[in-house]
Amino acid sequence: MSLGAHYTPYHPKWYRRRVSVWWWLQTWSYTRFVLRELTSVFVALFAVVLLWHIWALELGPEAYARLLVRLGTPLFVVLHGVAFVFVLFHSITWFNLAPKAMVVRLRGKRMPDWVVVGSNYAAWLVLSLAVAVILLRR
Amino acid sequence: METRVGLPAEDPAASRLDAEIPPGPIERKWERHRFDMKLVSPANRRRYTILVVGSGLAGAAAAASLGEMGYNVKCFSYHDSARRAHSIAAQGGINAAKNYRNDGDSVFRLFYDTVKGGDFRSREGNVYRLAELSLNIIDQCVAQGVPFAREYGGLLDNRSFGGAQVSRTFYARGQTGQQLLLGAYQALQRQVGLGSVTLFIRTEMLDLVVIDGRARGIVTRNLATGAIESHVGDAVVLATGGYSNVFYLSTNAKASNATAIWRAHKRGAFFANPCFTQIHPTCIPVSGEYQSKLTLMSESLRNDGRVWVPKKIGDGRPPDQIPESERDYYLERKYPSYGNLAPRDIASHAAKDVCDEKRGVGPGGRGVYLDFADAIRRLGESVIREKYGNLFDMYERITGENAYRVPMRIYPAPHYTMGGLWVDYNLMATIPGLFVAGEANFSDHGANRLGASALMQGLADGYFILPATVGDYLARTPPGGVDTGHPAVEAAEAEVATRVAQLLGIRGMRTVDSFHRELGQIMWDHCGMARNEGGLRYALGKIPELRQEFRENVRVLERNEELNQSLEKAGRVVDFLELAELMCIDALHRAESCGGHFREEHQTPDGEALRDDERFAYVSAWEYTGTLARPTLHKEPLAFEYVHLAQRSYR
Amino acid sequence: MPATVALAVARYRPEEEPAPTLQTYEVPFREDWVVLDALNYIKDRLDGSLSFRWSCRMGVCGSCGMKVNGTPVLTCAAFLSEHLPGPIRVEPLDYFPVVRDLVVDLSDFMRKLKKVKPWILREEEKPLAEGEYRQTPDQLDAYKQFSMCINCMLCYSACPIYGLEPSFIGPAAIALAQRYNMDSRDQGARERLEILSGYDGIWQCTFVGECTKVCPKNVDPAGAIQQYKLTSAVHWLKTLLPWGAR
Amino acid sequence: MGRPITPFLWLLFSVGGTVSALLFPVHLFLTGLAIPLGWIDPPRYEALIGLLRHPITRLYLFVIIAFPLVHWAHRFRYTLYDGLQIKHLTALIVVFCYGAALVGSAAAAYLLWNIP
Repeated sequence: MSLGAHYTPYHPKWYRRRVSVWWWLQTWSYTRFVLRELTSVFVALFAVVLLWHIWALELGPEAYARLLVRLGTPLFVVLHGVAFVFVLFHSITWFNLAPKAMVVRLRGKRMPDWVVVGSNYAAWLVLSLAVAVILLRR
Repeated sequence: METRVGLPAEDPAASRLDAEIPPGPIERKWERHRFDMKLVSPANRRRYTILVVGSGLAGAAAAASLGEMGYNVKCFSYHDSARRAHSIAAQGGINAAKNYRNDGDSVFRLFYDTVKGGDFRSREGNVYRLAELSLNIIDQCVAQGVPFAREYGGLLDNRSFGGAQVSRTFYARGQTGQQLLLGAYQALQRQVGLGSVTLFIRTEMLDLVVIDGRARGIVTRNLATGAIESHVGDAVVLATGGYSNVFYLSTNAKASNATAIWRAHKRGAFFANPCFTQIHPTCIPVSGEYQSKLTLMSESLRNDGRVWVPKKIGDGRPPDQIPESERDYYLERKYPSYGNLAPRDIASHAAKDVCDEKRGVGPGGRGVYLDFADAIRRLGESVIREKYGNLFDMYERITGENAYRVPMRIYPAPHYTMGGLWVDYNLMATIPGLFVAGEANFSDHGANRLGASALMQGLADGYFILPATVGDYLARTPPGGVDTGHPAVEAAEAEVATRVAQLLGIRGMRTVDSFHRELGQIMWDHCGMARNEGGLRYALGKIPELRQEFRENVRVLERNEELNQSLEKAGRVVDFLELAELMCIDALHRAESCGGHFREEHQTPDGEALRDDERFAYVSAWEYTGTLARPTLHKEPLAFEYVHLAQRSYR
Repeated sequence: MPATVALAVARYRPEEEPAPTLQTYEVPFREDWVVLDALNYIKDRLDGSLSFRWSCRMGVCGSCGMKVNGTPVLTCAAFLSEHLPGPIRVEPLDYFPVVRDLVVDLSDFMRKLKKVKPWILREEEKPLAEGEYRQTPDQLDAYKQFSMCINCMLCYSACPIYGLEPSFIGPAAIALAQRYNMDSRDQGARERLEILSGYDGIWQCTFVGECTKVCPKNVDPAGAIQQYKLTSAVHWLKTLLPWGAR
Repeated sequence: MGRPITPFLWLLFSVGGTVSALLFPVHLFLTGLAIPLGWIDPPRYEALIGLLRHPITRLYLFVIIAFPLVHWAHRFRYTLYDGLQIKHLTALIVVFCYGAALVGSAAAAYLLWNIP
């Protein structure tokens, strides 16, 4: 049930520009959009890293020790550094766009955007602290 | 060189036009008339084709309503979307005698205010009907989804406007026209979706086809391809707006023009009161010689803004350094009971007077202050922002000044034309089957239109009057009978093609716009806010000269087959050049002052318009008799049974 | 402030050239001039053949949208002074066929707009005699933002998805559908659902967000689309339930 | 291709996006940067495996692995479409993206189920 791109009465002389394959490099805002979308790659990579952690823990203390050594190599540190930047970018864009996607109403009045954004950041802070405390508990 | 100069002699034998106003008491006329009308049965409506030219408030409303009733409707717009029509630019609001404020409003009061506001040059019967319908219009618009401002309980909010002492203007922030037009546009789109209306965009009407004395079709030009085409039908509705652009600089959209009504006039439709033009008091002043359009600031601003100029001549101080005692709030001084809400013609004229005294402000001294400092102090900036925020933003966008801090500068500019094609009570022109709606007709505003009445009239015509009266006309005529192969259609097409070819063939040196600008200057100087016999005679000498030069020296570019904006424009300027002359003839013949028509020879000792009801209590309707011939004057006498003729006073 | 400023204007004369080219004009610089004034100056004094559409010059008719230095704007609101030192590049809106110079053809949008039924739909119309529909300021507030759309097409021109997938209904049409969905007087949300959440509807959108950024009327089409995604997803979940919405 | 399940995929995408936005930065910072760089001491094996045995931890880990994988699959799919203009390869892309997410989620489920 596609509407199709009808251009009737399409005048043969009217000029239609083709979109370049490099359209996303033409303006910074498009590039930023594509970078935002590519954060998902790092999200997925880190999910795989988490899998690896679990696997190593399951194999036993030696495997866990090897994992720690492996994580300390420059390659992994750099990879994690890059991933961290992208994941942060993901978090920030995700929180900032949240009020657009979700309108919160309280007694009929629309909550201002900053309230929605603010509560996202607050939740982020609380959850991060909780994870850190639980994970690093001795 | 051609001339058609002259004041038509007072012709006692001038034919008297009859508007066929139904008999009976005024509050029963429309109801009674509707009952007496013939009806087309719903099953037969499909067989009738109605051509609606224009898709603004009146046109879209008429096309949508007629389509909904089951007629086969074709609607034409020269824009690329019907919603671009200039009705969108109306900001302030729409009047309705709902009396929500319990401030003594009623249908009769709206009727009374409108007749008085029009300086007793409108038809009582029409105006009463308009006031009556104002109630239905609001409900209809609300049902269509117009986002009117609301009060806490969910009822509509309203405010006051010029020329009225009650609060009856309903609004959607500063964009009422836009929202009303969207309402009508949606109704139209809906009918397009249902198949009862066919919409022709980028299609300009260039001629009217009259067969056996009836309007049966139109000739159009496709603006994108140049194709000349014809459409025939059983009735034609013109809803093509006003002709303020004859002044070149006006608040009208750039494309607004008189071509449709002027060509219909040349085919036999009488033109009524062409000299009744409205100069709106609150516009952003002209800022340079290259300006191509003026911008209106809504009259609603006068609710809270105070108009003033310095008392001293040539006072060059910035406004905040002029103490209260050295300011002249001249509207409040001269018209204490209406103050800043005096009607438009009066407010405009007063602004011109103070600027003529060299007390004007801003570049060139052509401006007065509209000051919100008091209102902001009284109500707070946030209230003012809520009420007028988008207008203040627009002002800042155009002038770069923040009107919350410094007073706005405003000056009058051409805005609306009360004149237009003559129509009877049924909105039918002197050509049977030709109906004219909205600003294109002359019907309801007399010599001056009150604020927030244009939207009301356009919608009354489109939603309620035409659907009834067009049906009544069609019920008396069998459907169909002509096609585009009819000799009269072909002849009209050939004439249009010849005109286009002539324009393309001139190949002169001057741009179309330069002619338009020169014509506009002549009209503004001599047939603008104030007129006198000498000036009008001068203009009547100048305009034919300009027309002659146009014919020899205009440069129209390129060819017909494609989008050619200079060709479009040239055709419109040709018509303005002819219409301008008729405006001056009318202004010259009407040796009185009334409403927007201010003849300097006819004023009271304190500078107010001085009517001559003895000689001029009539509608002047001009019949076209050829480019070189003197137009023939017909008169429709005006009788005032309910609102007694009196010198208008807003003091 | 400079005395003059250069404008590089896209010209396309279909009878002469296969693709648009840029032509440079030197116009006087004035503080209070917008790009549209400069174009009018060119048309009036330098080159009468330049074609572009405009109408109201007050930001409501939606005719004069063009790309200025790569960004879609209303040229009646784009001050020259914001784009100094120049040359200021003026081009037609992206993704629509160019008719001539700066004039584009919008038929595609006109056709799509109709599909989302942007008018009040009611199961039963109330007769006029019963008076007006009531609506509280809060109910008005729910859709008011979306009612400001002037169909200027800047959002389409800013949307790469529309460029890549011309069948996409697009930002303005969806925002206008939402304008009616959210109106307390409207009962047509179900009727619009099929087209809005269909193949060419909201799911094409990847939330680039540029439509909202270029909107001169703060309509926020991107928000409208994302909000509708949630509506559509909730509707989908409900259809799973045995007693759910059909 | 009709897409009746798009709303469902979008819901999973949104959940994945939210979960990863809230929780990934802290996990990534601690395990990927702070610990390897020696800014803090790594948790002891016994503590971690003890934590891991708790059913809530297992559920938590499944959520923060599976949903973000679908989040990636959904987002990356459109990035491939638009960035490379290869929408004609829809079937292949869909199988690759969602397939990979499915495999990853299954692996997570398997590992988390089999913790000693």
